[in-house]
Amino acid sequence: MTGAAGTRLVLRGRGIVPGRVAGRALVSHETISGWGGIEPASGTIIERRHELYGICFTGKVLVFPGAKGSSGWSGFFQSTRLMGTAPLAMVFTNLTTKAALGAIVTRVPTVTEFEDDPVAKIATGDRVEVDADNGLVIVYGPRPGHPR
Amino acid sequence: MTGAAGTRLVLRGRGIVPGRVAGRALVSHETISGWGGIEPASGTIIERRHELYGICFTGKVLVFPGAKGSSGWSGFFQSTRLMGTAPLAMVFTNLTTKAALGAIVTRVPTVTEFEDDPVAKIATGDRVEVDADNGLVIVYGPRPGHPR
Amino acid sequence: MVALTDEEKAMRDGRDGDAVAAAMDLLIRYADALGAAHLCETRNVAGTNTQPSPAKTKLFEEGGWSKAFAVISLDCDDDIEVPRMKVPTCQLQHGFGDDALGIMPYSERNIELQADAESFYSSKGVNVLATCTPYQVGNLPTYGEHIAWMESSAVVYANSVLGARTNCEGGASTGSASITGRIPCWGNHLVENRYGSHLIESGLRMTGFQDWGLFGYFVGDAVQEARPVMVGDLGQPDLADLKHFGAAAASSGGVEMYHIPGRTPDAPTLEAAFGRAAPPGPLHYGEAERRAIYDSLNSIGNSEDVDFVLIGCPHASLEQIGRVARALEDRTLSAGTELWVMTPRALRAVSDRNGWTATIERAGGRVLTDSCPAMSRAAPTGTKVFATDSAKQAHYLPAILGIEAWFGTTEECVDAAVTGRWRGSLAPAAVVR
Amino acid sequence: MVALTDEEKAMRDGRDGDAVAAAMDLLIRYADALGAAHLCETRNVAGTNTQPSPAKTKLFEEGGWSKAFAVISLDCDDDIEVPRMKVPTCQLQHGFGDDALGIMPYSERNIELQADAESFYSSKGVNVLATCTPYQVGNLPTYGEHIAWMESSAVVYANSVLGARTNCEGGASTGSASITGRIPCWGNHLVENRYGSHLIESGLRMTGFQDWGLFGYFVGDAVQEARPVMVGDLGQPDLADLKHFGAAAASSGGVEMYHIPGRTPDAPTLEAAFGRAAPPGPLHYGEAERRAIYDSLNSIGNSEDVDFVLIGCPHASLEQIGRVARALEDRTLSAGTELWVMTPRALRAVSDRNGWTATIERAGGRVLTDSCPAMSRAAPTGTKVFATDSAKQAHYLPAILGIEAWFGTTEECVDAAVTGRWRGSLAPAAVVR
Ligand code: F3S
Ligand code: F3S
Repeated sequence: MTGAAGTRLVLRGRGIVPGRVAGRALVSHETISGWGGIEPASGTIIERRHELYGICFTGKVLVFPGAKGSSGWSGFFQSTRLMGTAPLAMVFTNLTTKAALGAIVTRVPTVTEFEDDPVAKIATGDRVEVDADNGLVIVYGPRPGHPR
Repeated sequence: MTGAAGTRLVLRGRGIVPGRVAGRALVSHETISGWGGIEPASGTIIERRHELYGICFTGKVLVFPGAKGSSGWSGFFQSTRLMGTAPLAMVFTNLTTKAALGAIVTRVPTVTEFEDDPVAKIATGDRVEVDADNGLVIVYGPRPGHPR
Repeated sequence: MVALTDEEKAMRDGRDGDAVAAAMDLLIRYADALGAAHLCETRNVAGTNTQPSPAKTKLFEEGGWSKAFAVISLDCDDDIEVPRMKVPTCQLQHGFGDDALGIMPYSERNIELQADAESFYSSKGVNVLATCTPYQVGNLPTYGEHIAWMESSAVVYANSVLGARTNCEGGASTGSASITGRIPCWGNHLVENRYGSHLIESGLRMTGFQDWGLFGYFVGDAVQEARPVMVGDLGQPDLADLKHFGAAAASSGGVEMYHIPGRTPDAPTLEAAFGRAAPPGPLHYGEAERRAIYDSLNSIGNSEDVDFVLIGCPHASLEQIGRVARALEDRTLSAGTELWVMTPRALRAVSDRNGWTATIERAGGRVLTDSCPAMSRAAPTGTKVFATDSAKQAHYLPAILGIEAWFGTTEECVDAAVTGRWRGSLAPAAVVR
Repeated sequence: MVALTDEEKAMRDGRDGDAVAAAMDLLIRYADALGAAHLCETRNVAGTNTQPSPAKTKLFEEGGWSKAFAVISLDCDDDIEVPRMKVPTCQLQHGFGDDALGIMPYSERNIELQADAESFYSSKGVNVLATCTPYQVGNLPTYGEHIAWMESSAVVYANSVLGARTNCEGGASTGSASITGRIPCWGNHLVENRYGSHLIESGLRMTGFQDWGLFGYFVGDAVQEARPVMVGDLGQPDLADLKHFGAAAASSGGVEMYHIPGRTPDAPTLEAAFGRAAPPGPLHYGEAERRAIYDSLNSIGNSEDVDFVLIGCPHASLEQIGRVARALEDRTLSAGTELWVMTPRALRAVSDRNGWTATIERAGGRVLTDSCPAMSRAAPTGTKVFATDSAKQAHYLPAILGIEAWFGTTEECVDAAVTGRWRGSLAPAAVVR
């Protein structure tokens, strides 16, 4: 699959929640809070000064530097799963207990500990495949062959 | 005065509560407790296994290695002053906060920090003069000239 | 792959029942995600199971509290029976309780649900402390003790001030720890991960509680999740100062561990704080930095008409309640202003005994327990502008409730409650020459 | 002669009134007696002013609580007005309160007098914690903080487990500290006096609470007032273990400071515990020593008919109360036997909430506060034989009340309360090979 037409980039990391999915990326350059940061009922970012304020992550491959803020992080993302508003997958830079546990209880394919920083390499709207079984994220770009 | 007839021994230490008195020694080879150790109303030692169990120290020069047990030590000895059952003076080996504060609030001449251990040098019944102004304890023995 | 002891394998394989097996399964997945080599034993777990949430309510309605525990606290979809807690486990802050009834727009249904959850968890042996500051009410881990705690402000206090060892855990990891006595031995549990990473040099002496909050907020912003080491002629902090400092640093950044050489137990000296590494080049904290943090915390306030004053985030110490009571003696709050002091219920009992609660209530204020406005998303009806002496609450509450905020000293906050007006200003810094 | 700052001279010379001047005078006399070079500043004082005693009653009758404070807390015979506490000051355990009325031979007049004293001191800003364990209820000094505390079991905990710095203070020194914020900087306040003096090598692993008590009692007996350093594969102590260990060591000896390398904050390693000095030759603690301590603590018991069981010396932790409640579930005390759990009132509020108080009361036991039988010299009427899980209470109560004592585990004590019979025996030691 890594050789398919339109392949732009393969990011190598470590899968921490298994599974393979493909979808559109939503990239945050800022860390994300759980409590005070997202609203599970709607799956949106609610931190007022956040670059993604008001944006919904449901069904997206959420790409972000890491988790910040309260220890409720995992609980808030778990709630998105229970409310049906979870992201499709998680791809993040910094591994912490909050993010690791959050990914596990959100039960979505998750890759972290990359050689290259995914936040710098992926853009919102990119089509990406998250192959957490093999610790890979394959970035196809916004449309096949489109230069970035 | 140190040259008076019958002088047996001059112990040099440091006076920590000023004053000069003379009287009979009551020597404890064991440390003394305040709470659970003495009864202020009667000025007696009440610790059951203590060598001075049941003995009254009121009006005696109390010679002992130091204070032990609860932080109520100073309060219990202060009570002996208030109840009129205090010792006449205190002479002790080991300086601790309990014993120092206890001596101060008992308001009796007190000497400590000796070159020689007073507990080894003084016997119960010895006539002693406590000169806390000069940090001296003069031991005259049970009666002038009596060999020990 | 995490290495398991025979005991841990037996738990995983179902010797102690389905719930324990599910808990071990979660802990193994979590340990593997982290890359932990093994699990630590713990006898001290602090989590939150009881606070109402829409997801929890849904699960409860489906299958009772057992279902809610299975899914939320064990990440398990099976019907399991919840066993008694295996190790001492306490409940942290949750939603408002009875004392909130009728005084704020907070759902009575939530209060009932929470009381019901509390009975359930009590019957399983959970110690309901209902506070973000378990260390103030008898849950005092010892130096070097491995614990599994949630609540970022408590985690940073436990690691840094008490020298206990915990990561910032979550609902499923504390739930699993409570019935197994295990947690991944990773991160802050390992000495080599506890050394400082950043050096902060303060040119200012902290003159009190507010200064410690400003400094903490600066530090968290500067180092994010890293481990700062603070040096300078800072003065002697007390419990409330460090509680406030750590909560601020955990809010503006994600600090879980810091050192103040000579003031925190893991670092008697600057050298000890950095282990074998040389201290990095310092970041400076001076008058300009202090002013900038103050201005940023006060940038959300516009109107000087204060409706609501909040003291006690993290939950107020006894000294803090006493200070508020003293400041309110023979005074009356402005008609349009509420003042709440949040504290653990155990300390409220002391406040009652000391007459502080009566003094505060006589003035028109309240001493409330179990939760806080940010946690329960509830302030007095109609609040538009609030004032607080807590950098953490000033950070979160405007975002959560969409209201304006003022940050000041405890006395300025009390003054705002009495006059209805914000008249705070930043006192000059104590510059060390 | 102690060197004073200008501020201290002004206090001594009467700038802040007669009481403060008297307090400075006492502190100067005390510092000079000790040979202290200067005074330390403190913001944390824990003393006891309120407990009734014949001397205090006499003074109160002469001149009210002001007189009692002047004489007992300042060593001053003048008529002074008692000012508000200058620094945070808490009240430690005192005599029994209301909850003792009618259930033991304890004078109602004492209860009234104490309540009156409590109101007086509250009005002066004293924080009435009414416990020997202030660290369990929110008075948590920070590492390296200079404090002025009474109560030997609290002093040893503060120094050793929390890394705060205090000598074993008394009524007059804490009284004087409370209105000046000063205490002689001597003894445990100085780092060079905090290093270990004796090395104790344990060949046993501590298997629980009782083991820590036995070990503490051994250590205190062996080193008296010195500063022991304990090494070996001891296991991880928790709050209750170290509370119990320190109280025992402070009872059989007068230990105010100890180190357990890696488990207490002043000594990450054995070397750190001894500073620049080489560790001395070790004393050994093994099976024979443990057995001898157990036998000595049980040498006062003859009759196996137990009238009275006492848990919570030092005042019980929440975990301890929970353990007792669990052991009493669906059981009933023997008709002739009383069981009391002593705990701070603040923790009793938590115990109530957790349902533990109800469980204990349903079985016929009581959860009491403020004091203890040894402190108030009162046990249930007619008590001849008592049992306890506390080495400290087993040490003191027989001497104070002239009764027989059994020392065992918490569960053995609960069993004695249920059966009315002592059936305890020492479990095998966990020998480290
Ligand atoms: S739970 Fe506590 S730490 Fe602050 S945000 Fe609420 S008071
Ligand atoms: S006051 Fe406390 S330490 Fe023991 S002797 Fe009484 S319970």
